[in-house]
Amino acid sequence: MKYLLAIQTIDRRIMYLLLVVVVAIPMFVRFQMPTVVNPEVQGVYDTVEHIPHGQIAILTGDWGAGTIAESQPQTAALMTHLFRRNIPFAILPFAPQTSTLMENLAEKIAQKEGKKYGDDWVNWGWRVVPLPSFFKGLGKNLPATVKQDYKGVPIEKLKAMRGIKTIRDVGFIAHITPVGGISDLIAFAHEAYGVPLGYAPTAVMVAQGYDPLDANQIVGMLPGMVGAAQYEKLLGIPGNGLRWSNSLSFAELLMIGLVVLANAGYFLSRAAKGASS
Amino acid sequence: MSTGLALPLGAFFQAQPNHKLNALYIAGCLFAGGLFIALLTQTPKRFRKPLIVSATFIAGLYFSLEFLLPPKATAETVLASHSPWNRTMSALFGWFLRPLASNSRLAPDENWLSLYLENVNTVWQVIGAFTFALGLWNLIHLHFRNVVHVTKGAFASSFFFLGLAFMIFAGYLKQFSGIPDLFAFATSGLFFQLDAAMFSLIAFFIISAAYRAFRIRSFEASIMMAAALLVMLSQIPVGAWLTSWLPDHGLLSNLRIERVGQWVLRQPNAAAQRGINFGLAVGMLATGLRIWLSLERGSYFERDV
Amino acid sequence: MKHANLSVALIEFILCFLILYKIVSARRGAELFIRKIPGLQAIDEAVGRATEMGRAIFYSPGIQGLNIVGLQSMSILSHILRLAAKFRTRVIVALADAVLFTIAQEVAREAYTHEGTPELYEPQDIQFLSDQQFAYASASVGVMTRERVASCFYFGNFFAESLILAETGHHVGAIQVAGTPETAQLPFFIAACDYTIIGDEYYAGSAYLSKEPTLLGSLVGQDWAKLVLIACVVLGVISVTVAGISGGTALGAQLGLDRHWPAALLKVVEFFSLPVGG
Amino acid sequence: MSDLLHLLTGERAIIWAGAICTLAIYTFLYRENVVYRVFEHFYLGLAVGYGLFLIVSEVLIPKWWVPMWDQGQWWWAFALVGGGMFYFIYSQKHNWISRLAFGIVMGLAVGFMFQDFAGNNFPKIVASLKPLWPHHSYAVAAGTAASIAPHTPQASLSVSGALNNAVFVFVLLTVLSYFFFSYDYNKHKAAGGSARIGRWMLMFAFGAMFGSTVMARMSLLIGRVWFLLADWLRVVH
Repeated sequence: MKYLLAIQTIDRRIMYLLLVVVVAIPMFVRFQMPTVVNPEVQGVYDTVEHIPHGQIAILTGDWGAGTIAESQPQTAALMTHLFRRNIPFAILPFAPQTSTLMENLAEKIAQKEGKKYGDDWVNWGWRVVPLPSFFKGLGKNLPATVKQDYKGVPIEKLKAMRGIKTIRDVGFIAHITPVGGISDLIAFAHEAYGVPLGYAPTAVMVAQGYDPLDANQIVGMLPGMVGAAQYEKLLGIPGNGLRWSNSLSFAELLMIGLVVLANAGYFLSRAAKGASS
Repeated sequence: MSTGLALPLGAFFQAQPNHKLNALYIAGCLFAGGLFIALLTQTPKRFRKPLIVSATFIAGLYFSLEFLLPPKATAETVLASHSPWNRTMSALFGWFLRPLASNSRLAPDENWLSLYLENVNTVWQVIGAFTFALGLWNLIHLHFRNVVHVTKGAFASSFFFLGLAFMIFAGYLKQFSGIPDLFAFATSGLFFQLDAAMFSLIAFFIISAAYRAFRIRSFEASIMMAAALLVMLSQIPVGAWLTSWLPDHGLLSNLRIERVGQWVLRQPNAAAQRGINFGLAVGMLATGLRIWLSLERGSYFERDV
Repeated sequence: MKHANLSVALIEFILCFLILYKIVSARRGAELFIRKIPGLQAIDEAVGRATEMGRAIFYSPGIQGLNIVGLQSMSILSHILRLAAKFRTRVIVALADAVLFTIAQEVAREAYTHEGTPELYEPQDIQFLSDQQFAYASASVGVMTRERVASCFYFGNFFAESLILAETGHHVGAIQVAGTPETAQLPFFIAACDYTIIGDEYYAGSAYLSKEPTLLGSLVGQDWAKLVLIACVVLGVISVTVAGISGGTALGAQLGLDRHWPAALLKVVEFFSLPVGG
Repeated sequence: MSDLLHLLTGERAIIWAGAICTLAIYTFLYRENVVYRVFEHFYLGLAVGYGLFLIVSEVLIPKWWVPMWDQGQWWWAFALVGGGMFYFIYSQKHNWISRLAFGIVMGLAVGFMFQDFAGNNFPKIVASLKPLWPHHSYAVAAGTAASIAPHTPQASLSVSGALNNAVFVFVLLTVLSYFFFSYDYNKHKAAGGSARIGRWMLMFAFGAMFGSTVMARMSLLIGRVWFLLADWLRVVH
């Protein structure tokens, strides 16, 4: 009876300690679990695979240090794919720290893939703009709306942006975010100009993402870290996404285990009570 | 606005390149603004409420009308079409549609009001920025009192000032002296790190919350628990491994846990969320409508002014 | 969607008309029934418990600024403050927006004056913390633990910080009531709080608590508006189903339905999906 | 001097500071304590300073000061008057002037609702119009199909697709029925039953949302643990 009570009332600090331990283990020990690719990840991959040459992609985002474990592998996977397809892309950060994080990441991947700033990607820099008017501007005259990149270079001077006149020359927009905000892009980019949208939310926003996915307002989605891991699998480059998803599995198993334990205790103690009375 | 009025106004609102003259103009603005506020303070009591009501209504009208009025393209289509419906429309609203369709300054998806979207947004942002000091003052006041009166929280409160001063100093260096290092340290080394640490606390809390809440105590709690465990299992490779003995194709493949989890998220979950959101949208519409038309009730809205 | 088309304008007009019509008829004294909403009933219990324990109440209107959700939160806050003023119980309000903060101060001053206890109003208890999400959460949980609050209320726009607040509230042993239009946060409030208000029960809050005819009328109008939405969905589902059967089956062809029926029924679907700005 | 600044703000310093901050916040998991309290207040100060910095550097300077002073658009001075109106909240006598300012802000905020309502809900209404009976693909009369959004009823519908649609519509309608407030469910048993099922469906959805969020929250912790082990302690690579 005492044990049954104990497993129903484990001190939260013990659970917290266990959690840190199970998350850390896969970081020390490398191994690979099987990964199945979901259709929504495939949807994004296929869209990127078919962006016509002569168009650019835009990677928007508002992620920060807090969600680095999810947003960074997602961004990295998309950037790698665009680099490999030779589709130039523009970084359009919606938060100041996102600008730095995405820029550093692009630099790092570019080194590996042999790409150059200005030719293969540009960073439009963080701007506080009301989305509706900004996208309206992109629809009218893209260079005049964006004006310059984050270093202050006029974007007409950047090779990657040559020939890009309006948002109609944008073949794909991916939004990498921990806070959602896809509905704005749906309204102002997809509904207004028909630009295909990919959505890379952190796992928390995933459930809400199925609504626009179901309504075909987005072409696909990379659900959190696991989405990044699946994308890495499609690209054939095992990265942090695949590695960290092992830690994730362990943490979730711990959680499932604890819930099951608590319920077993609850169930058994109730049965015991029933028997004694 | 007719062109007769727009021209002189446009001429008046010209940028003033001369700094001295500009300063004079600005002083004039501030004087006029002061006069305006002085005038407001003299407004008799019985006019105040109607003034607030109409200001709220007019402010709400801008975005509403910008959305509800047709854009140029629609006006063109209606005028050009010969269907009975569109002919009736042109006959009734021709006075409105014709100038809209012939205005060359407008893009196809704009009406007159769309031209000012950006300006209105900026003005809103700037005025909002001025209100920040309201909250800042409260914080400084509170912690200053703690420190000066050496209350129980004095020690901790002094760290508030340390953080504030550090960030302002670092920001000042970056903005006005062009030295970004300290600011980079204050943000990437401290602020964003604290943010990330605080954010990640949720991982711990989600475990303790689930451990406590997911018990088969009631039917509702059991449904919730079942759905949560199912979705969690479906998202990790171990879950996929559990049902990997099921075939990849065919009817039985639908029972593979990753597919069941997918299905739960995409069908019942999406439908339930859509249901909630329809209700919320209507609630928002009703509350917004009440505020717009000053029908809202409750202490703040009913107070005498 | 950048501009309304005719069907959007029409539907929005109908919904607004229904709401306003019900408000007007309620103001003229129509009798209205509102069912019980358990979470909202729990508010009184939670205030009562703080009074019994002689500890403070914590109220958070979430981290967004002055918008429709925030104003609704202020209405609920006003109710709680009045109750608390009656029992002479302290309420700490933590805000994340400067403008909403000033409104909350107004609401508090007003509530205490209304209950005839203006001397109980402590401006320091209406606190602006930070407009940065997690700094706000960190400061809030600090206040909650140090004051050992007996009851917590969360009404407003919450995001990831919801669970940080609610779990901490649970650990300090507070009774907690929450409500938010942010659907994604509801599961956490349900798991960690004692009572959670779901979906547009949030917007029903002020009407339910105040029993003010205008608000009750609006609530009934909202029900009618939802009925219109349901009717749209049902009508549409029937249309596309019949269209599918008659257009895509042999039976449909045999009955000669494939030409005219689908086209006519698809008009219903088309009604909702006219091209943008068209 | 600049060397010292560089050392103090270099990458290693940032990592050390980050690690200390992280561990300080984590002490809260054990209990509220003086370390947490100190960092909480420090954090609050940083956050407020950061907010102030953003407002000055991203709004006031580029959007107000530069146009007004450098570009000579003197009329931006009126914004100061507009902003100043909010501060009348502290005036006993002329408090109502702040109400006027709040009224305008509220008006602007609610003005968005029509666009918000339509933009968010109309595509979802269309997406909810799902056929419930399986059928083959078929053509529709010219002029109708083109404008119909993605859910073209012309595509064929399988038995499982029809079942899915039925589940979807059933859940949607029962959930909506739960949110009727002016209806006495005790008197109308059928409606009451539908509302009860709606509530179960809600709980099921909430469970699913909870489950799918776990992944996100664990990811945050993984990010932090990785930071501590790889960047700070350098024990993993």
